[in-house]
Amino acid sequence: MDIGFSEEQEMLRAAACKFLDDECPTTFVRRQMETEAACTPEFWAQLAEQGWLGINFAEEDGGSGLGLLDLVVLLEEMGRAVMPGPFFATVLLGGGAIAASGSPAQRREYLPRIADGSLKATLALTEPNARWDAAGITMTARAAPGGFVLSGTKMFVPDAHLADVLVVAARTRDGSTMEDGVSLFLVPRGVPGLSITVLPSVDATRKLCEVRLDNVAVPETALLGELHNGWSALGRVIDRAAVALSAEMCGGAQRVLDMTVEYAKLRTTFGKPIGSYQGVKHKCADMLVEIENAKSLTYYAAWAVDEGEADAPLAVSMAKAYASDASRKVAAAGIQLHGGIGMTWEHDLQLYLKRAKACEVAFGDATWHRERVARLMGA
Amino acid sequence: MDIGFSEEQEMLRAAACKFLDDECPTTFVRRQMETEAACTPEFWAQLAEQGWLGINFAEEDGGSGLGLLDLVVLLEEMGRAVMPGPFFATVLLGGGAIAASGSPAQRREYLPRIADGSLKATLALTEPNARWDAAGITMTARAAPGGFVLSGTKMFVPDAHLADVLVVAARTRDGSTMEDGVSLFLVPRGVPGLSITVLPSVDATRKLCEVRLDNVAVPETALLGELHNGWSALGRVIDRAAVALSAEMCGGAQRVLDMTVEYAKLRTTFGKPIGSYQGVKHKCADMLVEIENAKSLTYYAAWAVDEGEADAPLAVSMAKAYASDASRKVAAAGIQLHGGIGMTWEHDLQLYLKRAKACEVAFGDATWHRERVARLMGA
Amino acid sequence: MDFSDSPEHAAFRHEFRAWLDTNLDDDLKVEDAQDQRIAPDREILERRIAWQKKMHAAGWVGISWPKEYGGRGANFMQQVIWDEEYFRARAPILPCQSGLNLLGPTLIHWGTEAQKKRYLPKILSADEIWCQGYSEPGAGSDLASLRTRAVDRGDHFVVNGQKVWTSGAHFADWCFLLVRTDPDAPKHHGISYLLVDMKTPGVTVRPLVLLNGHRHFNEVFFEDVVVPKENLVGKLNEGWKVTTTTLMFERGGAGGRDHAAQIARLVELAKQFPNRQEPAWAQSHIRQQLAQLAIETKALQMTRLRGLTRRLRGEPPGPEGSILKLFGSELAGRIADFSSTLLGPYATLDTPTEAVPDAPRWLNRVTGARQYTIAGGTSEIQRNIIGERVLGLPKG
Amino acid sequence: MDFSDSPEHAAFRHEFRAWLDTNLDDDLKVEDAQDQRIAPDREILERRIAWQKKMHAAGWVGISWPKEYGGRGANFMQQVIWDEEYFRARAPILPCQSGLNLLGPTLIHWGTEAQKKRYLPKILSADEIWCQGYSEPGAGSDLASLRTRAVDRGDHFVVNGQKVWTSGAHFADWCFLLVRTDPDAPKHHGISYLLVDMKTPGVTVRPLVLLNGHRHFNEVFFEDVVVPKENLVGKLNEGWKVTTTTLMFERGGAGGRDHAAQIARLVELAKQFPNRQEPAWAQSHIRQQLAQLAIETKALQMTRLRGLTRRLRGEPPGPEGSILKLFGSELAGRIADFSSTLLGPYATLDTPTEAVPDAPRWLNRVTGARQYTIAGGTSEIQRNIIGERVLGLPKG
Repeated sequence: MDIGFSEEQEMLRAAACKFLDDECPTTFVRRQMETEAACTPEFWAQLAEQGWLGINFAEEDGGSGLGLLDLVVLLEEMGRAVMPGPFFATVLLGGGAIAASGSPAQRREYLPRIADGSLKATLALTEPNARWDAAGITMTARAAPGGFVLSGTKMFVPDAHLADVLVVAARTRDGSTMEDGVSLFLVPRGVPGLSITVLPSVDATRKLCEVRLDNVAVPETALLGELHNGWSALGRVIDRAAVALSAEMCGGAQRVLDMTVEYAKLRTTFGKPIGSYQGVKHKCADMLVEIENAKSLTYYAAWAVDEGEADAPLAVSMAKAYASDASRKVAAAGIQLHGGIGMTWEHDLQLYLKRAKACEVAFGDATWHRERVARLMGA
Repeated sequence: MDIGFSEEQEMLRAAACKFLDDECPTTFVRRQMETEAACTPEFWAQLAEQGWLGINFAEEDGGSGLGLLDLVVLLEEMGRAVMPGPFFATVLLGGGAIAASGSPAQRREYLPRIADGSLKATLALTEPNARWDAAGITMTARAAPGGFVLSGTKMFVPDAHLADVLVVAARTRDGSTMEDGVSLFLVPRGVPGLSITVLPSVDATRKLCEVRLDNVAVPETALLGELHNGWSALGRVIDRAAVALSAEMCGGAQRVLDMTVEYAKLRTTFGKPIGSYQGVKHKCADMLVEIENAKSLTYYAAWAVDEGEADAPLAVSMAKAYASDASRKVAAAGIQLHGGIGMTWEHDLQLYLKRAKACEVAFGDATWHRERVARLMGA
Repeated sequence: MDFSDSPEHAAFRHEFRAWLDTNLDDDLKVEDAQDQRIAPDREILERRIAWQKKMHAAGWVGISWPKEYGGRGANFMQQVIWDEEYFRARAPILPCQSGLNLLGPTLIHWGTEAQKKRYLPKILSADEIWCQGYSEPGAGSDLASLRTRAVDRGDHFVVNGQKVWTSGAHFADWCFLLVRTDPDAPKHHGISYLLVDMKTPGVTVRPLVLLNGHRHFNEVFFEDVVVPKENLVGKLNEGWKVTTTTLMFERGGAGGRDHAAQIARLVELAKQFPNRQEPAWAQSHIRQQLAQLAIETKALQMTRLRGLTRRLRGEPPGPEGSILKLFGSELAGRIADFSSTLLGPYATLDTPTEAVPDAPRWLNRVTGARQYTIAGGTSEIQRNIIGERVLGLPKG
Repeated sequence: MDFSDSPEHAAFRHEFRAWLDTNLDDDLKVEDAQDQRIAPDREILERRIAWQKKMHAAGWVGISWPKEYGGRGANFMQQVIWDEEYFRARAPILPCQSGLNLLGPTLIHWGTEAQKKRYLPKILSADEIWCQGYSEPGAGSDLASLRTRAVDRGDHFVVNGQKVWTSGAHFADWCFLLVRTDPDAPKHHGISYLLVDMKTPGVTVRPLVLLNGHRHFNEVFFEDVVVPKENLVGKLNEGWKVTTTTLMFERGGAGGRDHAAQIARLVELAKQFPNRQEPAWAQSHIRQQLAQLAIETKALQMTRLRGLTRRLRGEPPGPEGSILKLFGSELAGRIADFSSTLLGPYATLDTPTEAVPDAPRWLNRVTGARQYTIAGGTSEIQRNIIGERVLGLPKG
């Protein structure tokens, strides 16, 4: 047993920290928030250069072949920096789905281009019912000469407006279980019948979209993975996404605590630093406990996923449930302890509060994952 | 609008406070805890003398004709003193049921004797299913020549071992609703087939019993209220009991806060009174807020019951839910702030902790009453 | 004990409710009663000024002020009923609210006859809008450590310094201002209370935008601002005493009363919302949480009424206001948190959808909930006040 | 990062588990692993002493002590595995636990050769039982403000004073005691560390019964108790330094690991329990709460393992022990509270019933849960330690 990061991982963290400090200060984040892309081509190219866009892809797919735990290191730093842009959508979702389900040909077609920054992707999973499991998928894909025709509406699709290709989950038959009958399709941007609307939402550094498919025709080669049996790979992609969000939340929450502690040492009231009052000190201690626990569960979940442990799904839901609550509580406490200044647009805390809220509800909030934990425990 | 107590009520409170300070110090309470009766005949006689045993009964039934709100004043003081003995069982439950459902003859037979202290009573409602509503009643009473025969088991019956008469809720038919078919019977102590076992439980100042009825035969005159239609009156008795417990919890919690504040002013650590640290001060403030809110809801519920307001059941469940949580939290915080000394047998806090726990779960805990609130809100 | 209106009070309530029903146009009604901005923009401000004039003409403004100053001399219970009904009708905040609730009572108590005559009528008529210049950067909860200075120059003061969190300063004509006039005196002494014309040269207003994008608060800078001597309220260096009354009114008034309406809407949403295919309401954890919020809302309401009773019986507003402020603002946060549990990702959308047409309002609550536990005295400060002034615990 | 055992550690775990499986009789197993009493009565104490002797004979006691002092020189990870397996087997607390975990490491570090030779073997063999004489009435969290005095009388000390919360003093043969030897020195100086034979005239033990009726703690009175000079550990007046190591071990060891077993039992009860006719498990609020408790338990476990890793990498036990103590003890309280939500009135019965055969154990947790957030440093103190030593916030 050794539950620390390796030297390589610590180096990766240091490099990420330095890069993001230099290239992604909050002034940059704020500028990107104002734009539709939430990211400059230059910055995206730099991410590719760092090797981050293909970090989890196999080497033969143009990636670095690293594991989820390595990505967690990176994501903590990205969370710390509120890094804007479609990294999550492209690497974890669209790229993750292609890596998990794609044929060799499909992987060769897309993954190297994701890794080198020339292609962006996302995953269109959730529908207006706001479920994150197989039962939520009601969009239909019916077989048609030479391919499939997809119809339905997807909601909360991350950065769909930037994606060159969308992986779309649809129902190809009514199976015996909810999982049976789910298939995945590669839908390129601009195809007739596809319309994408950006939905104004809390976190402007990553947009959410409504994606409508009105009789969108795709060829047979658009099928990603096995017909009707798309869920098992997709489920793993969703689990990885949940761990990724947990890691981001850990990084963001740690930054909020750091800012708060720093402020509590400097700011004085009634002649003493506010951090010397137990009302502030004890709250900071509670924040630390929340964060340490969230990290512990997130690291364990990433390790369990990487190792294919039997309890990986349970570990993932435990991490996402705990981190979602922790990050909300920490962000709120951070603002509370900053007082008025923490409520302003000008102060960076708002960036963390908003990202925390977006991550909290994405891919299942704490309540959703607790229910899954109960189901897995009770089985 | 005027939400304060009347001069008469303040006088009643002052008298109760003085009487209990004199006659019911915690040394007395501790002695009574060791006995089965948890009350001396002398003390019971004094309660009768004060007029408290008949406080809510009509004057023609030997009582004082006062309302639930007046009783609330008394119960707060009783809670403050952790008064031992079968007051709740006799006055609120057994006596309350007879007052609510009894024929003039039944009321004349029992209530004056309850009021003068010569008769004790209780209500056998709950069964091993631990429900507090009509659906929980599965004990059967079948008609037999000249009367009824009752069979089944009741649980958590307060002070049944002391009762001269038990009001027993049983099912006389399968009605169209759970409420339909519930009837009440007067079962005297010592009747063949009736067996009562005291269950050791958390609060030794008031015992809980298991009551088994094995083909207990009672005459027709034992029927209390209308056949099959006992629930509507019984529901009101249960609501009054829930308000009574809320009031007791308010009184107990207030006493815990008083003890804690006093201790926090005197006890020093690191050279300062512990009450000057925000860790203690803020917790005391939270205790006060809990208590004030519990009182507000309890007073409103008592008023609404007295006035027969349409929202009385909602108000009752709101009060019991809030007070149950508040009293548990206040007792726990009181012990926490006292530190080690608060965990000892010697310190009186334990009496309050245990009474609080007993009141919390009796006649529905917070979860039970929240569900009822939801049902009433959602209707 | 009686929780219902007396016949006279019921009549008063009925009269005011009927007047509002007839006179309050729909487009004046506020969407979110927790929005405390006197107006989101200038156009709406003008409409609300017109509304206040209409109210005033009908005798419904400043009703608790003495008759001699243009009020009705309404008793405390009538003021409470006024508040409840005004709120219930979803009527907008009166543009002169800080004049009506804070400056007015202060002037009536401490002002000279000339000051009363000069300022009070224009508060009622909405001809002059006031802002409150108390908080300073670096002072925070420790209000009395303020450093904005006023130097005596014979017939006038010269003010230099900075205020912060000044609500509505960008719309205000006048400011009531706390300044230090004796820097050598102990903290609570040496403070004076001045009335400052916002058009005086040297006054600069800079917006402090909130994280939800709302402009409500401002920083106000004073650079060699000349204030005539007759604009001093109360005695020189006794401004702290002058202001304490006002602060009590502010705290007593806090603690949102929009909770019940929000909970009713959440129950509605829970019953409709196709969360996980069955209505959310079918899940006991949703019912439990909604019931708990409803119970806490009722508790807050009843505790408020008990406090009002103490006032009705002639006791002054005391620190029990801190209980309402503390509990009410924390409860607003719990309601917002729950809305996100119920609505999931819909709670993050700043645009109406078919499933949740009022999503933006919920998002605003979700991100803005912290405001209530900070503004007007943080929860930490309220707990100190309760611990020290109510329970008598020693200062830290 | 690797959450699994290395092959050597797996072998060690297997060996110890197998030994326990073979040698631990059922009647020795503890019902409630949170019960920290070294024994509820003298008879059970004798059985546990025999058990420790058996363990010792097989080389399983004090494994982390150096070989020269009768241990195995086991590494830290082996000690962790020992703890986990010992706990898992529901083996009883060793009667010499405070000797093994607290005094032993202290003597090995600070003791003279003579002291080591005299005391260490009898700790391992359970021939002498030790208690810890630290806390005093009036000192509470501020341990260093202790007032029990030892006066130097040439070849011996004379001790006068009182200790409190002395676990197991009624069974103990010896006490390791903190006394003030220089009343004029600053608080943390002038304290010395003595070893006192409990049979010395002038030592009186008085029980401090807990609210659940358990006898575990005591008050110990010292009246002109003569302690030979050679019983001083470390230098005169440097007892605080001697004791700090021990305190860290104590805090690191706290934080009940019985949580997972309790939760498993609650899940079982929730599925059977005829609460409101359908099993409680069918209600989402029950599932939500149980899942949350399971998540928190897992979090505690993983945070503990991360702390162990830091130790494995050679860092000393640090203040992260406070995180485990704080969170673990608060979690024990939440589990107890939930058990009462689940079991309703059954959680108040001190007698087994058909529905809840283990009701008394739950009742004991429900009433006793506060112990864990008080004993061994209150939650408030842990938050101070975390705030000051981990986060670097200034002292109050």
